[in-house]
Amino acid sequence: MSTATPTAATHKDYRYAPVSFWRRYVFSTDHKIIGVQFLFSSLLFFIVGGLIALLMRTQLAWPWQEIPVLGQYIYGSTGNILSPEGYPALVTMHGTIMIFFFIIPVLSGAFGNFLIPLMVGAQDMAFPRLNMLSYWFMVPAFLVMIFGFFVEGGTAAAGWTSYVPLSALPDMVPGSGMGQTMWIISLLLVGTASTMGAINYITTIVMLRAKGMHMFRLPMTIWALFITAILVLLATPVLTSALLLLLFDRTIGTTFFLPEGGGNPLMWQHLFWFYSHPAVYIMILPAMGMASDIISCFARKPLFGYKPMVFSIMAIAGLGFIVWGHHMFQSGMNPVLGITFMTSTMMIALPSAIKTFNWLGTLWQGQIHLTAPMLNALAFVSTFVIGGLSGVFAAATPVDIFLHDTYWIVGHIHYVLFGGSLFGVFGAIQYWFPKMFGRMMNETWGKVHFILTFVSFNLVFFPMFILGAYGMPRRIADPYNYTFLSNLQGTNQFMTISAYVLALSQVILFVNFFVSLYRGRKAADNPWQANTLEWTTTSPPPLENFHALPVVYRGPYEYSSPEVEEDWLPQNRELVPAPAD
Amino acid sequence: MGGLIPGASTFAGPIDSLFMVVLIVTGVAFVLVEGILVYFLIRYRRRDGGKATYTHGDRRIELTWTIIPGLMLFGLALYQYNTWIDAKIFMPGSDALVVDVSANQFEWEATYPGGDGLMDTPDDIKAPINILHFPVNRPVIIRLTSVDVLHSFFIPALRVKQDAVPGRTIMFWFEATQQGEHDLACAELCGLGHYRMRGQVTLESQADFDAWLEDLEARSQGN
Amino acid sequence: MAKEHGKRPYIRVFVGLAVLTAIEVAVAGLALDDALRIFILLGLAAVKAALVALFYMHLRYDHRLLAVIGGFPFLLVVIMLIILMADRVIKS
Amino acid sequence: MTHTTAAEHHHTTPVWEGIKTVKFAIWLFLASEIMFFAGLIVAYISIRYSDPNWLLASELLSVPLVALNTFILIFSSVTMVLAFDSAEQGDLQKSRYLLLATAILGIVFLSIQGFEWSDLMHEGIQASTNLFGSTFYTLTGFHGAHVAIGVIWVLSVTAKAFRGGYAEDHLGIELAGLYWHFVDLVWIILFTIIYLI
Ligand code: HEA
Ligand code: HEA
Ligand code: CUA
Ligand SMILES: [Cu+2]
Repeated sequence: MSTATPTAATHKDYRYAPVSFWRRYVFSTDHKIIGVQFLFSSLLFFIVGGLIALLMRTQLAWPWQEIPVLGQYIYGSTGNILSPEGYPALVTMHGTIMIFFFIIPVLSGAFGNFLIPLMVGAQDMAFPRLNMLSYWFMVPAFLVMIFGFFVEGGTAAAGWTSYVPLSALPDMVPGSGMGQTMWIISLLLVGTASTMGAINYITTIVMLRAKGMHMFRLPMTIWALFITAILVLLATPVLTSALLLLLFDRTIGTTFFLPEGGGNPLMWQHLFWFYSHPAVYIMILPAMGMASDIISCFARKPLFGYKPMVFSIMAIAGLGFIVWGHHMFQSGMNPVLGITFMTSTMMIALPSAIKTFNWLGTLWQGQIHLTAPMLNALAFVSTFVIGGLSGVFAAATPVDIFLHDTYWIVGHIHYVLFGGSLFGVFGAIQYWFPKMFGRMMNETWGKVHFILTFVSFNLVFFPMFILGAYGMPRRIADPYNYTFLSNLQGTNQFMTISAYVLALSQVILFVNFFVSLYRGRKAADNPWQANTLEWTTTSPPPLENFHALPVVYRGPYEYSSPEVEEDWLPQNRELVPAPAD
Repeated sequence: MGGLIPGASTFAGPIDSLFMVVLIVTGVAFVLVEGILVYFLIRYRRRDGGKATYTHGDRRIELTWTIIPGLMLFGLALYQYNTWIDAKIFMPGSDALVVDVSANQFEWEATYPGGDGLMDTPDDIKAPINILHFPVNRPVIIRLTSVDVLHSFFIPALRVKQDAVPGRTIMFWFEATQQGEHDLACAELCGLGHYRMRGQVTLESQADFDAWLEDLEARSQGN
Repeated sequence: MAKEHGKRPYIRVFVGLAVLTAIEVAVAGLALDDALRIFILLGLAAVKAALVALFYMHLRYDHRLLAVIGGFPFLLVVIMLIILMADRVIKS
Repeated sequence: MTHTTAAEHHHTTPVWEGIKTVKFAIWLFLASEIMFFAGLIVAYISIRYSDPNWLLASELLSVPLVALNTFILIFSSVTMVLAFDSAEQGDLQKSRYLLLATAILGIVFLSIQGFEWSDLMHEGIQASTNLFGSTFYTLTGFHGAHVAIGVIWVLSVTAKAFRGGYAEDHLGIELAGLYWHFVDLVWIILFTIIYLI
């Protein structure tokens, strides 16, 4: 792959567009198809991970109860009830699937692939074949992870963080047998896939920008995906090395992480979080970028503080590499390091603050259209703030003594990941759907989905902060045999019921999505009257994206510009007299 | 949401007040952001024919909302140093009671100093599984170990949490201030029994504690 | 990347690397105080690595961006190393 | 700044500010490789310096042999770079043989290392014996794997060269070279931290 000169190949592809169904839609090298492939497979995994979450919620509300009808199908092997070892397995799979198979692939994989070439004005990725390869590394990863459910002992059950020694000793819990090994292999594949993607994205963004598309004329989405790719590129290999060491500990009897052999269990946590803290920003930055574009477009107003926005993304990424210890405050790590990590973690809130305020600045004196994408983008801002602020509590080391590994953290996770990233994704899906499939999604149902989701989301996850304040630990199958939690069952049942509602609300989205796919109103090329390049080509774009490569004359956010009477001004429209490029 | 559950140790004061401080700072930020957000949505919703104000931002505003939160956050960081140092770095002196706690799947096992009041001597006493007693108003140093996987020693009321790492003995301390019964929870996933790895903690006066210990000693001699 | 670049000091660099390696082996043999020896050896290794990167990998002649791509990770490595060394427990 | 995109230049790689796309990508790849070895090396150092009575490699392995091996790898680096250089100078014949030499030296390096491994195994040190074993085999093993990949890559380049490739575009040689030198660079560090310190 590396020695090939793919652009020659890509060029050929356009001339003789692949005819066979397989080359066109399955083993396609077209970034748009690959993006859609990522979109579908990750949404599928959202459903899987979500349904697992519902099982967890059910257990937490009515522990050890037989599930009325479905029980026999789900827990058939254990008398229609969840078994004690089943719960950690559910938690682990929920976390792993949601993070590695849903949120990262949907952000970088789906939207990264679909949007980067279109928004920078290129005909495809720099390395289309590598791009296809990256998707076809995800597929076996999916399969291996799912296969884990069927090996004896069941799936990995050491949490998505798979702390050693629990995950290193094959006989520790049922799931830490074959299932854990599957988990490792699967993540190795995911890591390889996303590294390939990262190389491709960075190269494309640096090399294949259309004429006049200076770095500081890139849309925020692209900036975010660019920095994200850099994070992936530099963080993922460390996870890979850690996973391999863990694999050796499990298989060939090394003792890197095992105290018996003089190894160091905390080493795993260091290496894991060296990847996984940057990873949490991998899971939010693209959403931030897409939200920025959506907000600016529907406020009909230039993004407030473009450069500060760019620099704060960079700052988040940079600082993201020196805060990982905030996951280890209580781990027995040298407490002096706790101080340095606490300080850096406090400071990383600053760039996020800047971004938040600039989003508000963008709304100020705008012409705000409350469309479905916009509503979701706004929900992103408002819930991300809650999630972020809850993170500041955890960053306060002394408070974290109490909050660590309680539901406070679980609440934090979901406010940033569901409230943040996922609302961003909902917004992005409905915003770019017309460009992806040439049809509009139903606006009314979009709003219905939004309102139901927004309300039930908060009803599910806000109480988690209260549970956290009560000190309810994470990853426990049955809170109520602790006396200090015994009075919390009501709260949990309320959350669980809200979770059912939340789940059903997602059905609305899926139905809307698939119905619009076939029945949706035909979409104009630029239905939102937006400025960025993807809207200057047809919906859906031709195989080569642009019939003639665009030339860029201005930044992406020239809304309500005085230069023209309509309130948008595409990046590639040449005004006469043409401004100096 | 009125702060954390009632505390029963010297840490409760500083930690809970710090929690409140953070709650206020973030609360202000929260109300500010959400308030402004909602206000803008109403105030600036689309009006036909109208055009939005054309501006790309303003350096002075950017600086203000960079510097102010920056200082707040940095201040917040400095403000916590002492509490953390006191809780995790500082160690109480000789008057402290030293107790060994060993965690395993899925039990807590405490070892108390015998008559000589010293640890690591032959007369050390093992308490029954999952039973822990501590005197109030006296610093207690726990020497925490694990025999198998990670566990975490979490007594919410005492505001203590410390992971137990196999192959290491981690020392931490607390000083209970109120008598009472509390749960010791395991806060680190340690396998299928994680949820039921519960210890019963009794905080009692020094006298009651000594009595309990003696009676324990007696019984251990008994058999 | 054109042909006009004159003869580059590839051979001289090679000699340098060889000599440095010899010195390393020698130093390793010396009965120095550990800290000092380790310091010297790491220094020598760094020089050798730099030589390879600058001349054999052409960073000295190429676009600076490539040097940044190759160099930045080392910053992270240093951070990682400092933290992990600060956090290690000496078992005796 | 002149951007050239896929469509404009059909059969040459696009160039941005004088950087060829593929070369840029290779450097990104190398950056990720650095982080991969970083994980392993940092783990090794921290484990090793947690253990005061760590047995030194020099007590188990013959440093002179490894020094020789190091020299071989360095030597293979110079043949590689000269291969690229002579190709640039237009002396393709010379370039071919230098490439071949590089690959052969790589193979020699691997076989010496293989010998060293079996030697250590006979001394009864497996990867599972102790942390020295674990770290030693892991680090040298992953490096060796990289050398092996490098050899295959260089051999394929050599084959193409002998079939008259790289007449005017030497990018292929340069890319293989970058990877080869990187592997050499990693060894320079490993040699120091495993065998000498
Ligand atoms: C998208 C993912 C995402 C994001 C963006 C974040 C963002 C942040 N996270 Fe979070 N975090 C996770 C995902 C994420 N986190 C996950 C998954 C875990 C759990 C892992 C596990 O154990 O399973 C975790 C755990 C976690 C911990 C460990 C808790 C524990 O286990 O004890 C900590 C501790 O410091 C932390 C802190 C932070 C901070 C300070 C931010 C900051 O970046 C937030 C910054 C944003 C704001 C602060 C809001 C906007 C700012 C303003 C409105 C300005 C005004 C604010 C002030 C003046 C305070 N996070
Ligand atoms: C992107 C990340 C993400 C997302 C979206 C979610 C979504 C949800 N999460 Fe989860 N969660 C995590 C990431 C995420 N989570 C992580 C990282 C952890 C930590 C794991 C660990 O500790 O190791 C965690 C842990 C976690 C816990 C703590 C478990 C424990 O510690 O004991 C709980 C408990 O309530 C929970 C609940 C939920 C719920 C109810 C949802 C709901 O929002 C889910 C709603 C969605 C659905 C239910 C699917 C919708 C689809 C349908 C149902 C429609 C079907 C359609 C058709 C058939 C066409 N999550
Ligand atoms: Cu012990 Cu969880
Ligand atoms: Cu983090």
